[in-house]
Amino acid sequence: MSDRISVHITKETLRVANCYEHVSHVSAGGNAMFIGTVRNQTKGNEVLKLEFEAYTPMAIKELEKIAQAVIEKWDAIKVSIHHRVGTLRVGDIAVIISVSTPHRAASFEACQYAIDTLKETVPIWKKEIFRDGEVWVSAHP
Amino acid sequence: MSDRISVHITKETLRVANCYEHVSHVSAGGNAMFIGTVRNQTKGNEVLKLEFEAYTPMAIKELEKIAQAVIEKWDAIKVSIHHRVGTLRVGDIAVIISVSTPHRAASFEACQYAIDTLKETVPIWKKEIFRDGEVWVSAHP
Amino acid sequence: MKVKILAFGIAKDIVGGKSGEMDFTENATIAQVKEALTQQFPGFEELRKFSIAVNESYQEDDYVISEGDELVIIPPVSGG
Amino acid sequence: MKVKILAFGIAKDIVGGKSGEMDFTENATIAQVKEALTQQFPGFEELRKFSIAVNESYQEDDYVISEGDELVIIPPVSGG
Repeated sequence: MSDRISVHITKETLRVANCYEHVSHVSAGGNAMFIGTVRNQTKGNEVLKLEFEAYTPMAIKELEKIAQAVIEKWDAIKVSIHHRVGTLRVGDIAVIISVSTPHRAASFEACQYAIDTLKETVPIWKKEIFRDGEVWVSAHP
Repeated sequence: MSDRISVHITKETLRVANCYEHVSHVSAGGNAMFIGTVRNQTKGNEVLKLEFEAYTPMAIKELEKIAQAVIEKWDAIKVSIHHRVGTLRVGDIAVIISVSTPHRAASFEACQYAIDTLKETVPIWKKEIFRDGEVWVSAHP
Repeated sequence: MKVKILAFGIAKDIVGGKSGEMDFTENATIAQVKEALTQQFPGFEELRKFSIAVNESYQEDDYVISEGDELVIIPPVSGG
Repeated sequence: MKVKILAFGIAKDIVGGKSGEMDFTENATIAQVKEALTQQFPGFEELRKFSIAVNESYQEDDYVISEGDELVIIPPVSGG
């Protein structure tokens, strides 16, 4: 992958400053970021923690496809997608996507495309753990 | 202003981590950020530096209006808008906007509304300084 | 009546300073303020547009100024 | 032919483990793999959907598997 793309799946805490550094560029006019965090409830059920699992080699490939599409379709200068796995607590950051483009409208579109596509295609799964049970998110109709 | 809004105009270096901290919230499902930086050129002319000037008391009021609209129209949980003034170099961050919402689509829309409106209404001006002259951006048709 | 006027950005260059005073009749409107400014400083005609704020808010052309108002010339903004 | 199968997420719970082996005829397709899985583990019928990846890529129903392929069961993803 080119140095225009930074894709990571990690058990470590994600940091917005770190993800932004990967995309900042002197010819960028706009940088859009999306930060996905663990919410404290789902349909009124209190979430205690989340467990994220990835099929890592394929997840990396799918993330790279998304990043490549962002560069090609929106003329992005740089894009980084960092996803955390393992056990996350409420408020923890699960994913950070950062896109720099020459003009700002494209950065929003590209960033939104990236998170929307990630949630459809990238083999990562989360299990929500409640006080009285647990559930694999989105598994059932 | 409520603690859901953080608006700053400052001569200090802006930091994405700092701006994000203001909006992170346990009930947020999406956080969108926009980071505006100083580009190295305008229409092929090399930019040496930028000077930002604000009519500060009114700029704060206009930023607060934008933040309030974001909370009302997009049900945002928190919003922060930090703008730098003074002399900025290429690559420096001029503005950071951060919006947290219960659902992610709204965070992108709200963040884009905020930067688009900021660029239309907030009394802040930038002068681009080139090797052979300087120009107030957007002043002329 | 004498009214205080502040200028920012390119307006500062056009009027040749950060602040000044202008003389207006009672019940002058923003439209009249803009006209007087353009007459005295033709540089304003070359701008994409310019607005006037009174007491830290944009005011429309039909707004009537009062003694003690602080007028601020707002040339096209370019923050962000 | 024996083919190795990996399972993730809820698929792991449905098949009762992270990896296993299944027996298929030569030239079996992904459609047949899915059918066999659903027959052996009715839990797959309750899912919103599930896909099969071969060699780290999604494959369509008409893809023909070969000896040595590693099949991976991909239940509905939920990253982000």
